[in-house]
Amino acid sequence: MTITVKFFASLRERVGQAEASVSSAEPISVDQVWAQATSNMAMPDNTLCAINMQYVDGNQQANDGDEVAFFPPVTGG
Amino acid sequence: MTITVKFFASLRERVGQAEASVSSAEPISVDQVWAQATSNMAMPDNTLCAINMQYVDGNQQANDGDEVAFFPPVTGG
Amino acid sequence: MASEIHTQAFDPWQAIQHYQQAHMAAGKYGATASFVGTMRDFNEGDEVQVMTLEHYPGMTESYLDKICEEARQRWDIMDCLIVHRVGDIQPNDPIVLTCVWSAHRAAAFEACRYLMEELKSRAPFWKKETLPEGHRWVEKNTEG
Amino acid sequence: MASEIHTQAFDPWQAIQHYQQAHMAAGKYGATASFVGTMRDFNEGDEVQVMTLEHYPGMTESYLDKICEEARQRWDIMDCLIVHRVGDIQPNDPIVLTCVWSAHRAAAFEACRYLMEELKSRAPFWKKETLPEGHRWVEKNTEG
Repeated sequence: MTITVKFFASLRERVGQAEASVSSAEPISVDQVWAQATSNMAMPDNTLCAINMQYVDGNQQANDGDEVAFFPPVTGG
Repeated sequence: MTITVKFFASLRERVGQAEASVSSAEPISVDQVWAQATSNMAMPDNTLCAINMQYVDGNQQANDGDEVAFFPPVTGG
Repeated sequence: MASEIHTQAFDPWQAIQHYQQAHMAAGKYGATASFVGTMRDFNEGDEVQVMTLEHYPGMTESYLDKICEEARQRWDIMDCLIVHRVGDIQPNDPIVLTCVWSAHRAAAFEACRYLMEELKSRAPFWKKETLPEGHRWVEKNTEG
Repeated sequence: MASEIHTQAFDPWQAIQHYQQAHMAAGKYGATASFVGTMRDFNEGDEVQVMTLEHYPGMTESYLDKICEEARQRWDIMDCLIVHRVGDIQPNDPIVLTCVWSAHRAAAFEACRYLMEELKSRAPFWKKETLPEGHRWVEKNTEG
């Protein structure tokens, strides 16, 4: 299975990529997606995660075809 | 001394006059101004009173040259 | 800081823009909260054709200014504007505008609401409605 | 009910007017509460020359719609509009507009503020400031 990974804002700059792809034999947690996509970089404390554009916790499971996103606290408005 | 009296909105219609003048030998209370200006009509319960465009209680004293106003609850905005 | 009484229909969005252009330094304010009250064509289940707004000239202006001044003392705001219509008002006409400019949003939101609540409870305006069957004075305002 | 993402400068007062004319029946709404956030030319004591607003296309629209829908469930409102700017923003440019129409003022005021607070805490936008010395990401929003 393949998972699309996206990074935004300061996290995109820190990780050095905007988008990545992660392959796995079985469903894996969002935290594992991060580890695989960033070659085990430490995840900054206040990182927010989303699966298919819905906020989730890091232990949520991602499935084949999912889009997983990581980003810093939002600062719109 | 002479006091100018004003009535507004439904109270103006009820009293049948928009403006009146009250004479007195000495300072009198706002309640007495009402009684004199309306020939002792009963003052409706929720009547608001002002002296020189400042809200006051009915027992406040009015002096020579003052403008005393009576009106119903306000309904602007 | 300004309060205006209008005897003719006014455009609240234009009033905000004009006041802002004339009085607010570009790049200095971050928050603008506004409220517009508009005449509805019905009230308490009845059709309202015209509304007539009476006020107490002199006292009205003095209380609107006082309310603006109080808002300025209670919140960290930069400026505020109140516009109120009087006379004969048609359905869909704006009746009142309150607008507050500040650095951050909390002060703008809170002061804007304060202006409206205080205006409704203290400024000497009275509404009379013309219904198909005749006139009636509005007895009290809706709760805020 | 609408939310819009603009990549170019927008006029919030015109946006309100246009939406109102297109979607609100004349004489039916009594209250319109709005908030406009505008870019300031300084932040935390530093001069800001340009602000760049990044967002997560798709998720942004979905969260703005969700926030409008939640406001509609919590308050008795008739309609609401959110407009948010993205891309490069100059000082004095509007960044965000929230606007709510309802019968009475309490719902409009409260829902308008709700839209802003929820937008600030959940909608995926990020601000980057260009200062004379370089860039910096805004770390967190001011308290509401």
